[in-house]
Amino acid sequence: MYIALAFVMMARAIAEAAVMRLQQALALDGGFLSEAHYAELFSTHGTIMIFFVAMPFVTGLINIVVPLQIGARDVSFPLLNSISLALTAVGAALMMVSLVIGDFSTGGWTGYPPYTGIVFSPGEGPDYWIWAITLSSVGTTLTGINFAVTIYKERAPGMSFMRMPMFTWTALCSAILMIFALPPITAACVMLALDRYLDFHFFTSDLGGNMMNFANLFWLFGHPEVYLLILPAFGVFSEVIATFSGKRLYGYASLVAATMCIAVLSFTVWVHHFFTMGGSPYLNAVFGAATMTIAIPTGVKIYDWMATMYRGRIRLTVPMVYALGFMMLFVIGGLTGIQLANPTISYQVHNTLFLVAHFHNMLVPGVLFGMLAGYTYWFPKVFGFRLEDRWGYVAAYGWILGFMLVFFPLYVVGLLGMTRRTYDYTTAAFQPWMIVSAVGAGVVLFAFAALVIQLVRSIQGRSALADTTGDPWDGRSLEWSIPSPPPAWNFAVLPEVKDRDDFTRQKEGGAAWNPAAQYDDVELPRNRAVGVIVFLTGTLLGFALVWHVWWMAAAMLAMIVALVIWIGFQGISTETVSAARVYSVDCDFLARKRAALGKSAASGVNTVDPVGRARA
Amino acid sequence: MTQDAPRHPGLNLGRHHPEAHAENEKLMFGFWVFLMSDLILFGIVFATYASLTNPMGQAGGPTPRDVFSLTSAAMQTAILLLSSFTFGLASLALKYRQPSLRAWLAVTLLLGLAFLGLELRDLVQMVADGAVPQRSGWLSAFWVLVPLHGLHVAAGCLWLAVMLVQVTLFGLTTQVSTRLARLSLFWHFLDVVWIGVFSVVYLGGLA
Amino acid sequence: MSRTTTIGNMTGFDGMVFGARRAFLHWSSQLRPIGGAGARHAAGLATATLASALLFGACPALAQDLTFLDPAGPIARSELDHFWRIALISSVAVLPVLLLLPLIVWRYRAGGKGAFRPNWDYSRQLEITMWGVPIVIVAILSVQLVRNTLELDPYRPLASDVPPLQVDVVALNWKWLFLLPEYGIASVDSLTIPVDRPVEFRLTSDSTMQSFMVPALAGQIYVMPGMETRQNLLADRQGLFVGRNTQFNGPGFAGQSFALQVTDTAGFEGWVSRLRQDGPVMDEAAYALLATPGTAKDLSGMRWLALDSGGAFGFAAYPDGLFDRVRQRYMTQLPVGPAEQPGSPNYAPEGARQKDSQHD
Amino acid sequence: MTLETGRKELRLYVIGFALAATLTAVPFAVVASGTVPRDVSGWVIALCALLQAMVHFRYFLHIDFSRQKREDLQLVLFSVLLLAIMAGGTIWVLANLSARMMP
Ligand code: HEA
Ligand code: HEA
Ligand code: CUA
Ligand SMILES: [Cu+2]
Repeated sequence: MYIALAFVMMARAIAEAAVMRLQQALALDGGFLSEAHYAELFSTHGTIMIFFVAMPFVTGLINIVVPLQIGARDVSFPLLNSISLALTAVGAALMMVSLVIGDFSTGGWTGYPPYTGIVFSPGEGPDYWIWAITLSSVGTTLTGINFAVTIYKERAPGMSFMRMPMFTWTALCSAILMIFALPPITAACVMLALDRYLDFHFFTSDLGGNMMNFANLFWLFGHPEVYLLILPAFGVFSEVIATFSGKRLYGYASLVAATMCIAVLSFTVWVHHFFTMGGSPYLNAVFGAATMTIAIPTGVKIYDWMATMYRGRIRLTVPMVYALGFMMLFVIGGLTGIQLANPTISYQVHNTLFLVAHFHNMLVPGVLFGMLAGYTYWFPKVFGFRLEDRWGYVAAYGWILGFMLVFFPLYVVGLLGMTRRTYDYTTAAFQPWMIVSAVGAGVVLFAFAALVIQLVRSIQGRSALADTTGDPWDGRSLEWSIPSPPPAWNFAVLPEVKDRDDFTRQKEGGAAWNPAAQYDDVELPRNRAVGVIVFLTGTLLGFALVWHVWWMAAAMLAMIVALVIWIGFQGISTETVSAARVYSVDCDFLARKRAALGKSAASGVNTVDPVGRARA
Repeated sequence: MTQDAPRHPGLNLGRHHPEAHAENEKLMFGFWVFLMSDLILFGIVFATYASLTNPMGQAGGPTPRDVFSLTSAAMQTAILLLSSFTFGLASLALKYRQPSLRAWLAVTLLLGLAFLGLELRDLVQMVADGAVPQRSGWLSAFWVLVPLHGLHVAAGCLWLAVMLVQVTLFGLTTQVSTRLARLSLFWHFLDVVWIGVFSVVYLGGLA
Repeated sequence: MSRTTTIGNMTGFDGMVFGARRAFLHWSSQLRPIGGAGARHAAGLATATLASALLFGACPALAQDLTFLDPAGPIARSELDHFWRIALISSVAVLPVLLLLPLIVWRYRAGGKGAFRPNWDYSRQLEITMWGVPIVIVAILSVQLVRNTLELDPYRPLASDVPPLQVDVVALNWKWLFLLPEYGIASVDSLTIPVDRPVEFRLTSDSTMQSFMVPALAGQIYVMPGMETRQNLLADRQGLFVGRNTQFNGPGFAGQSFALQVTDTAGFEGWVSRLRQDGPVMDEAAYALLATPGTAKDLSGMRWLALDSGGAFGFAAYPDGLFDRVRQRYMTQLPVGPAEQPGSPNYAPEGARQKDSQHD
Repeated sequence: MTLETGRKELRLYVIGFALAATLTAVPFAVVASGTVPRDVSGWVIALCALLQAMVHFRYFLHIDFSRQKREDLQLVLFSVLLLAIMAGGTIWVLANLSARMMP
């Protein structure tokens, strides 16, 4: 669900990005967009990409994969999960409504007052921004709690922390960031709303307001946010690289330590986003140096992945191509990040396209490639068939090339002095770069089209691509030991974990795919309509707040309170799946599994033969 | 022995509620994590408040000395602290399944309402004195910080009322006991936040 | 700066990129799924990287007047040095990744020559290097960072025999107002300063938060209503430089730049006396009108400004203490409503309208 | 046995209540007396608040150093660390910026 949402929102955000690039290509002395329209575009693009593409994508992936990796039946609180999803969807719905009714904010994804205050932006735009973010941020906090409890309390017997797969580790760290980094943005948004609606003076220019506090609070959230997004991507790459190198992850303990370091350090560097505000050199130096320390654990991670490939058997599958593209490109973005961490360099390139190039260099090869790799990697697990390869490769290489064409020129024009968020310019020297960049956007668009084609082709050819083994890649962690798609109860019998790469251990020891000694009844939570109700009331609430329809806002708030109390009076509703049913499904799978193994061994084509490979 | 081993923060239910005791582990842990997130939210508002408590933030408007009453703050503090204690007694009654449970819950609810009443009285008085949030950055922060805590207490009171109904209707079922255990965490947590409020806002402002 | 000349270059670039894309598509269509094709993939990755590196080799002429890549003062020069130094030092840790990664992929691809050791997952020495090298580099970088940051603090007055030129700056939507208290003159969107004499800017805003930057001379600093920030800089080369706001503040933002002319002392004095002779006098009402949202170009229709040259203009005098009054306006006990905040669309200064009609 | 542990637990609540009440009364008294210099009273308030928070955690929320509760203790300490970074950092950063922007 999260991922479907991300997909829809992405389609819009991509279209916007392409329009922006085209505008800037043609924008020497004007272009085809009005300045206000361009401002709305970068604001919606940034907001959507971060909050309604990257976040739901990450959340969705964790939601699907983590319970499977830790040998659990589901996340700890399925009801809470549906409420979080509903709140995220509320935010996305508000973004979409703003397209049709009224205008969106023009203040960028950062929404700094006083520009977004009532004095300078009296319209409804910033209100859309505020409520879309506030409501979805509450959902994200709840999601974080859910994930943290799931990982703490639902691990299969024997899975100590140091036996957890890397992706689960990064999910845990992301969950921690969701829990602790979202409150500042919630607070900042509510304060801004109070300024706008009730004439409070948190961030106004007059009567003692302090606009610098907004920047402070925003980045107190904003910086951890970007690591929240990148850590699960790191987790995906860890899984992908280990699997496709056919090797244990190198330096597991180092990777865990590095992940934790990054998560904690990410709370100590936020001032680097406003070195240019005029703080004292001591303040800037402290935060600059703190920022640089993040390079250490990040570097360790990159080196660890290289060492994982070293002495491996590298299969260049589509996820692996993304992983390699990521490693090559990400270190360049990291290098420019290090430069930005120097206050004196930030003085020069802050707010220029150099900065824009830096963060896309982290977000696209880092987060986006990570999510695409994860999508390709776990797709067969979720849907029961693999994604077709050919268009997958086209897309992957298209992304890599397109990314470089779009964003490397932006480094140059940034250094040449072109500021971000400018819809036109008068310096002729910028234009060639802008044109290269626009062409790159075309390549990116094409790569995206390739993804769509790939999906369509794969669905058409799903019988040929079917994954009957449950283990299409010769995977190493528990999710590959069960059928694809997994039954509602995930594991017929909760596994007993004895090793870090427990499934590999099972395969090597011949313990994989053996029927269990005993099957038990499984209790599953029943679906309830609560999520839908929260979505509807939440969307109406946000809409009412944006348009000052007070009676509706009050009614919706009352309804939410009533809903909470009503849930409180409901019993826990579960349904029981009988042991016999679980047993028969499992036997079915094991039988199919044996048949499939026999067949692929006989035909000898290029389908993966996990067992053969593992024993070789 | 293992049945009595604590599984979660707060008062554990132990052998008298074996099923609830086990069930509670992840519920209480989740709730505990939520409270910590809430703590950060309060921390942010506290920091904002602190950074606006200066002549610039007060913009020539009322200052703490003009609008706060130490007596009222002391009374609110005493009431809230007492309610924490009575909730403690309610928790013990719950754990040992004693009939006094409902009485202690009711006392706690009354104390909570009394606290809210006093706070409301103070706020009304401030409005009468012109100390409205629109007046200055400092007052804006005050009007978010203290009512935010008040809103939490109000939610706690509503929850208490609901639980009194549920205890009466359903008895001490697993679900009701685990909910009471979470409510007790919530209530004690609010008292911890109040320590910050009276120290930073009232005492800090009047010292 | 004409549009057509640039478009002329376009075909070259365009062709190059499209050619590359076509080649790439052709090549990727020949790929086979999973396994075996490892070599080609690795090579592909490398070519893609190389191709774009080449693109940058063909760097067109720099936009000389608005970048710190071509610095005209010690601060920007020092910032540029720092920029390259950091890049160089960081490369020690980053380059090995770029170089070794393709090698590893090549050597250990499925079917390659590298030995397969599936259970090798730890080496003490390697571990120490992996943590040690970045730690050492970050330590070195941090020393550089601290030193440079303290040295280039924008508030720090520059050492010089000449006393600094004092310039007060008021950021408006969407223009820059410069006040020279020493000379009593003011100018909009243009400023002339003498070469080799330090300049001390005091900055405030009478609208949103903005950011003031003259890249060729020094980095940027935020400018905020009710507050005063500072920037010290020095030009050691004559020329015409561009400065601008870099913090988005609504329509008109893209055009919010100003011309900074660095001349010898005689040139500077000429500029001052020209303004004193020809410029109109700015009074409070004129300031209120000037502050109305709009670019300097938008204002050039106003006759009272008595403009002779296009765009930028100046004043022979401005109200005493204007800068401090603008700043302190936001620090009083009274609210400053939208009608009184110049950047607001609802700005409605009293008397400003009369001002323009008076001069009609 | 049950009653005995029950009584022990009751005693813990009573001790906690007494400690908390004292730690509240002291700073209130200091401020009410109005004779203590400002910086001293500031320290007294801060110290008492810190101690009282610890009392509440120990006696009402039952967080202590026993093995089973280590996870919870870690969570609390981690949260407090982040709280200190975020709240303390905010105060520092804003004070620093404001100081530089006052002429
Ligand atoms: C995750 C975040 C993210 C991503 C992926 C992107 C991707 C892209 N962005 Fe964006 N961008 C931002 C976050 C992101 N951006 C932010 C935060 C800002 C700042 C806004 C502000 O100023 O406030 C910004 C600003 C920004 C600007 C404004 C610059 C300015 O200030 O003037 C431009 C202009 O061209 C731009 C372009 C692009 C382009 C061409 C891409 C292209 O690379 C890619 C286009 C994206 C896609 C094609 C999506 C691909 C995803 C998939 C294909 C997944 C498929 C999914 C499934 C299969 C399930 N971005
Ligand atoms: C996923 C997203 C992501 C990631 C991972 C990062 C990672 C980093 N970022 Fe970035 N950043 C953003 C997203 C991201 N950033 C966004 C969105 C913005 C701007 C938002 C806006 O304004 O709209 C931004 C802005 C931003 C700024 C503010 C600039 C300004 O506004 O002036 C700074 C300054 O310090 C910075 C620094 C860094 C650093 C040091 C890292 C480090 O974590 C990088 C570490 C990685 C490496 C260094 C490479 C690998 C390491 C090695 C190979 C080994 C060792 C290397 C050395 C010893 C040098 N970033
Ligand atoms: Cu004060 Cu910026
Ligand atoms: Cu950051």
